[in-house]
Amino acid sequence: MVFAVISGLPTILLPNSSRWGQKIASGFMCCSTLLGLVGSGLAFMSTENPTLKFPWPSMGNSTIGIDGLSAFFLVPVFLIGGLGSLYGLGYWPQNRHPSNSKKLILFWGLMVGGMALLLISRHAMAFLLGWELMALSAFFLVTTEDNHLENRKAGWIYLISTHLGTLSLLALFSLWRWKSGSFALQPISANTLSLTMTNVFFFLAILGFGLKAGIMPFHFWLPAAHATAPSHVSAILSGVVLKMGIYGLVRWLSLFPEIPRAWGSIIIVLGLISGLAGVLFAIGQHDLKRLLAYHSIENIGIILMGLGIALVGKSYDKPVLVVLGMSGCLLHVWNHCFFKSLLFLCAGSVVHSTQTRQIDLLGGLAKSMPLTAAMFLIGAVAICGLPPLNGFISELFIYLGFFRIVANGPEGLAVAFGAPVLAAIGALATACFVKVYGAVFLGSPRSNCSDACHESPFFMTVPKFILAGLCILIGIAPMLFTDTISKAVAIWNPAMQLGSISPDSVAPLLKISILSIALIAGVLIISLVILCGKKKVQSAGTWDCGYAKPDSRMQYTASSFAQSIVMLFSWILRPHEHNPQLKEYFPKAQKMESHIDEIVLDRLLVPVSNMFRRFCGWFHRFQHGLIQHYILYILITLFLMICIQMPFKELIYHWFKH
Amino acid sequence: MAFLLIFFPLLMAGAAAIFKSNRWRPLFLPLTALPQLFFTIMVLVKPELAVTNSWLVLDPPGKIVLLLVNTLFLFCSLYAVSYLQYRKERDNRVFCACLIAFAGAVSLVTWSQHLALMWVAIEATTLVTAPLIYFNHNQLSIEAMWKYLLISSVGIALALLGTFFMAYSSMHGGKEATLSYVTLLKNAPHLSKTWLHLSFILLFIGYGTKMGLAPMHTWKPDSYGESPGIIGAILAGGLTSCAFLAFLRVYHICHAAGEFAYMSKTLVFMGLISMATAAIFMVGQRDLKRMLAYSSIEHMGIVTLGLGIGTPALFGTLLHIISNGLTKGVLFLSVGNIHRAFGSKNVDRVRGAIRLLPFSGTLFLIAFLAITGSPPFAPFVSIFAILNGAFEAEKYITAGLFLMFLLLVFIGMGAPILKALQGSSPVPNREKMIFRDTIASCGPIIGLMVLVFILGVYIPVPLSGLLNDAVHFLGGQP
Amino acid sequence: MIIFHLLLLILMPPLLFGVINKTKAWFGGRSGMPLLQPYYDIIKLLRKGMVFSTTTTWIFRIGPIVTLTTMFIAGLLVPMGRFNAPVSFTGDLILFAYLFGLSRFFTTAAALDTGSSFEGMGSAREVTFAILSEPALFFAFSVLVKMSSSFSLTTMLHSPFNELSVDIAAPLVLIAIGLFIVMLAESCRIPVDDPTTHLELTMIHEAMVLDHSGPLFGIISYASALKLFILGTVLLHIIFPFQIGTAWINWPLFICEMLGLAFVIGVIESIMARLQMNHVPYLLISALLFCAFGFVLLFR
Amino acid sequence: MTNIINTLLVLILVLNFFSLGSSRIQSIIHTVAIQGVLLGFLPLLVHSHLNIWLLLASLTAIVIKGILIPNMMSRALRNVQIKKEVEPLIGIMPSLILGAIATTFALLFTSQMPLVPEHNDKLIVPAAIATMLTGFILLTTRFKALTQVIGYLILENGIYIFGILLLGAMPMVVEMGVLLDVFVAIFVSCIIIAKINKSFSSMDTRMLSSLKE
Repeated sequence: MVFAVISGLPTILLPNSSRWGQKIASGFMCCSTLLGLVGSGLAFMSTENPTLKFPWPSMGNSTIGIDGLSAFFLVPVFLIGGLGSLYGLGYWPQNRHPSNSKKLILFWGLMVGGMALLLISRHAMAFLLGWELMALSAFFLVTTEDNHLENRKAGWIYLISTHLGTLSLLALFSLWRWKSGSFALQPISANTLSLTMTNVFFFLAILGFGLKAGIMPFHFWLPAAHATAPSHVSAILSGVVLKMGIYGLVRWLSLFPEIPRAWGSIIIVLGLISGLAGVLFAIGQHDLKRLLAYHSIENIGIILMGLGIALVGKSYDKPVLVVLGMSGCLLHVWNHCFFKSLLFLCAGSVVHSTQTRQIDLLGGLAKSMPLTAAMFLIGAVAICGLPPLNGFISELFIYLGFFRIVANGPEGLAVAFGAPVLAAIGALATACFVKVYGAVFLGSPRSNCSDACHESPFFMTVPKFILAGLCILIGIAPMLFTDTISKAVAIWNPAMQLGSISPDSVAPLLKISILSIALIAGVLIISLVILCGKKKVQSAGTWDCGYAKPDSRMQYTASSFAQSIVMLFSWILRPHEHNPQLKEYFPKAQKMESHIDEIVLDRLLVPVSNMFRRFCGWFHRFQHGLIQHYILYILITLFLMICIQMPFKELIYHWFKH
Repeated sequence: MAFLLIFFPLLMAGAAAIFKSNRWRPLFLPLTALPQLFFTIMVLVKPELAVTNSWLVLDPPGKIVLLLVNTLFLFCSLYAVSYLQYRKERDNRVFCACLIAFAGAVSLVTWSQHLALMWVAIEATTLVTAPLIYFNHNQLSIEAMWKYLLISSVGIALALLGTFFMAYSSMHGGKEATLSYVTLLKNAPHLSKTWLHLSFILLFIGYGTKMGLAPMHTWKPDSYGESPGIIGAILAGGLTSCAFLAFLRVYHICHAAGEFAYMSKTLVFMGLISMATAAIFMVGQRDLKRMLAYSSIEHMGIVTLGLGIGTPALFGTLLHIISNGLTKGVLFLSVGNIHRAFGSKNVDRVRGAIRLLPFSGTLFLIAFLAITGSPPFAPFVSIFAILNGAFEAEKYITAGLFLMFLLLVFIGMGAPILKALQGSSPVPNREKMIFRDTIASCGPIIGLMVLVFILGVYIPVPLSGLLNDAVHFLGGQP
Repeated sequence: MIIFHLLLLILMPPLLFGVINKTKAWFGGRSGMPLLQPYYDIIKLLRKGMVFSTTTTWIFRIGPIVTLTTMFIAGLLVPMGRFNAPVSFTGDLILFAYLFGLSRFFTTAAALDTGSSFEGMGSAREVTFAILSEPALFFAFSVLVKMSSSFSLTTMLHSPFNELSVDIAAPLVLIAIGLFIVMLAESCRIPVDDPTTHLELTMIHEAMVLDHSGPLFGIISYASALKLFILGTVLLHIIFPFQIGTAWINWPLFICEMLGLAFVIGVIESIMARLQMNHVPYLLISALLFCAFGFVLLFR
Repeated sequence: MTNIINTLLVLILVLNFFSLGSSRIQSIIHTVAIQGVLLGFLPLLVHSHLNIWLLLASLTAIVIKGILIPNMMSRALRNVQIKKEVEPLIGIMPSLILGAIATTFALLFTSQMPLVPEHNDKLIVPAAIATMLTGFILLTTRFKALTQVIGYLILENGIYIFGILLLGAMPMVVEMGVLLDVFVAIFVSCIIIAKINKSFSSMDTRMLSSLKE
């Protein structure tokens, strides 16, 4: 089963010559998708977890295997892998991008393969192999259009960060091998590790996996990379690749029998920071895809909150908390994958037809591309966590976890603030997506960018439909998925007897779904009654409140929509504003603009790297070409080493004796 | 067997020197390299051939280096044929002769069991490689050759003094002075400590100069930068490995004399210093070949570090010598192609190399990722093994610094390389170019790359057996 | 019970507007419009035809309807009087809060659909204030959850009030104040917003619905009344945490409380002026702080 | 016997100072030649029992170090039709002082080292180290390429002096190899000097500093 998946993938590497190559490639991709989904489905069905051993002399015997947890993460990998390549047929056709579409197809397949490998690997080396395969192909995908400087820069920053992550993973696994005796990723028995070593493991894991997942302090590479990549690549990057970091964290933390109490709080606090800061920065963006990228950070934060709750439950031995937190975490992994990919694909359609990513240039697209507009609306409602869509369900779990901690939970104030902060995050997300949806799809066009825009072709529409359908399905019938989730949770936490506690026993999914259906039905009925009743309906221009001839440029722009919020939080966002000075009485046309820096990258890392460059430059004076000096260096080294070696104390003693 | 391996290349070198036609002379290179590799493999499979007389014995580390250098030499000589076709205008008599003679000198280094003899061989490698650097006769290459010759001769002279000190330390306790490797190993515990320390220092500095450890590295960027890419490959892959082997023997003796604790500090320190120096000088480096030279310095630092960590990391260290040598071959040969296609090795002029040279550019990129330790390539395996050794030896700070320098090197190296490879190339139409990727110019590189990849995912059993023998021989447990 | 609940839920809300208007008129020394005037308005509007702007899409049409539906469902979740809500389950408070969010999403989106700058302005203000009021609501909920250690509005709003001691009274008072401000803000009353003004630049809710007409506008005004009613119900449970007498006294009692609340709002509206628009956030932040302090107080 | 050796070694030390002090390259070359010849005689004196190999060794040493190499150098110098002064980085006087310091260091250093008893009264070890250091001083403080080669030669001489102590350890072949290597090294560098001179029309190594960071 597993091998069918893996072997299905490299075959896409072969045909990438003609314009049929792409069709064949995505055909293969879809086959591997089906295979993979079937495989993971079987994994959900089957009770035992199949594992395969095969010898690997350089690394010791390696093992791969599939269980509920990896199967749970395999689903998005293959789903988005297939849908994305379908979308690519319309979005990035071979004949319009002859130079780089081969590269795109090739590394797409490699990346999906790498992710599948790391998900099914039970051995550090295989894991690293898949990890690096994924990371490097992601780099090549980000720099698909490497003739733009912006893309190169984004790719380079991404490469540095992923290399840092890989190095810390090296340290992690190396230490693991030395302490636990093997590279195998198997749970270790209690108190084999010293406390310090355990915490070292924890922080290395946070660094290594957090860099990939884009947790707030380590998110600096994310916005640029996701914004510049082709849209379906952005979809898989933020929908799936980030989740690999989460998977790593989840899998890694499942190896420890006992969890120090601080971990849960740390993870939750990290999650709160990521969520709040992510959505705040998102509101300030003018670039559609960059905004979506910041929202990925926010959602990663929400996922982390779930994980943290589960950790708290594990360390205080409260199975209910474990179930609530883990269900929220895992379900949100799926949900975010679905609606974020959906949003990115819709954004891709917008970019595809209007050739711009600037929100303030767009508008009124709902008339020219109604399907995309509807799909984007579904995605937006879902990502705000509003009922009756899937985002609400996962956030419900996390809220319940927080409230349980508040009610009779062990943890202190820091964690108890979770629920209000999450509420604030939700409100901010709502504001942000009202802004985006209103500015891009509603109203009337703000520039001529959207003149020539058209509804996207068939291949670009189908994936959106599938994803939107999934969002709605999870939203109105969440109880269908509780089995898979509880399986994965049981894998994550083998020690604790979860027994009867299943996700729908701790959360009233059935009633929720009934109410959601009622909501939808009510809306439909009333709208039928009101709108399709035999009332006389006439249409006119928008009421201009007495202004003569309001034109479309007088609309409220996205930036002005967000401005009040940005001002409210200017103490963290620190927006740059370039206000023009109007001096003479009849000033000529001026423009004012404002933008928000990436906080970690532009305010911390860039200055530091410049300092480091200057520091290195200072050393160049020691190598300026005169051979006499070079020989002198050798002599000096010799003397120093001799002096260190000679027993000076005896020498001096010897002299002063007489 | 030893005499065959040593004198066959010398004879071929002589033949190449007296051979008339400038056009066909390059063929001598593969004609030497193939039998050379064949003989090597024969020695490896037939252990009884590995002993010629008391001075000429091929011990496991020697086997490793000999195998590495001859493999590299084979690919380089294949590449050299096409290279010299491009450089018809230049007389390649000296080039071929010296290159072939180098193989002989290397064999002598690997076989010799007498420290002074080994010294002679090392000096010989210096002397035969010096003219190679001067291949494209211009002022810069003269300067590079001069610096190379003088600095490494001075270093080697110190090594000679160290060798003498070693002999002198063996004279204590009324023993007869000896320089025979085996004898020294046998009565290593009786050597006079003071003189042994001194000789260790001198030999470390001497052979370290040849390996290019900071701060004795100064000749390296110049000579690598000014010589053709193929010579860079030979120097970075072969010469440094020989110097490492020479130092490894000294290390072995001191280890046997129970001086490990003393050596360990020095080696770890110097290794880290070399890595730091490489990282510092890589940042803002605009010249691709000099960049590779610093990378070579870094990796010599890594192997020194590995030696300093001791037996837990020995396997990784020896493996790293192989992987570094092969990967350096790929890097230098492909950068040579790029250099010729763009007529420059400066990052400001080289742009979009992947678009212009699909094969060389891609190979260069992959090799860059490999040499900076990304899986699934050979250097990753060896670096990871060294890291494991560091943790096993409980040298946490060392391991941390090691990783940090790896990251710095990656950043310093990646920025210019990506700048050179990505983007759209300045040369408008590829038809006008004098140089384009051909099978002859890319085949050998691809071959090396395949080797690097194979070693990355799977180490063949004979090779791992050989490595384990070497580790055992050097006093670790396999 | 459920019958009563539904009847009150459907019939009572516009009456609150009537009471408020009456109070204001009385303060202003006018006789004012009849108490049932809001009902008449809504019925009249429902009978009218509609005018749609050419720039609008189906979002514009569906916005008010979504608002009405969500409000109604939210109304099913809150308990009235001392009786259980028709629908109540673990975590319905979250659904309750998020239904408000959903209605906000569609109202603002519908406003943006018209492409009029004033409606954009209004919706921008709406979402901005929501950012502050939602956490306040959740702080209040956290306090109740902590007190009752239950996760459903019904049990939450009923259980703690059986025994009333100081250390739970103080938080209760704090969050009551906070929730009152939140209620004013959410239902767009003075001092946050003035439903009667017609200076577009200063309006929030009214500005968002400028373009709606006919039945849709009727729905909107009914839905806003419903919103006020629901929030008031939640608030009343916190203000009057007593269980008096038998079940049948409770309904009239509840109605009286509700009318009293409307009267208080009317009084406030007539003695206070609308705040400057850029001072509104401070008011809401103070509400947030009230609830947060209540929460912290509970945790010490 | 010891006295003769020590006088020879003292002579060698004096020659070191000559090489540091003289301002004309030609005279340094002569100094080095004399030093080479003296070195050649040392083995015969140190190892009292004569044999053919010993004779051969000292003969080759004399021939190579005393005759061949100096001739090569003077030829190289003759090819250069420019001024033949050494151009020191630091003046003649300071380099002499440095030499004195080096010699004292050598003596002190040797006094600290545990020598084999029968070498205690001989000046061989300090002389060797002092000569080496002299070579280093020449290498690091002189600008002319040829003077640097001379410095390298003196360095080698110092090492050779030490090598005399352990002829037992050095088989004849190896001995010859070492000498041959030195010879070839200096031969090659003389060729390079000629090339340098051709393309830079000077022997000044300051010309050779265009390769740098």
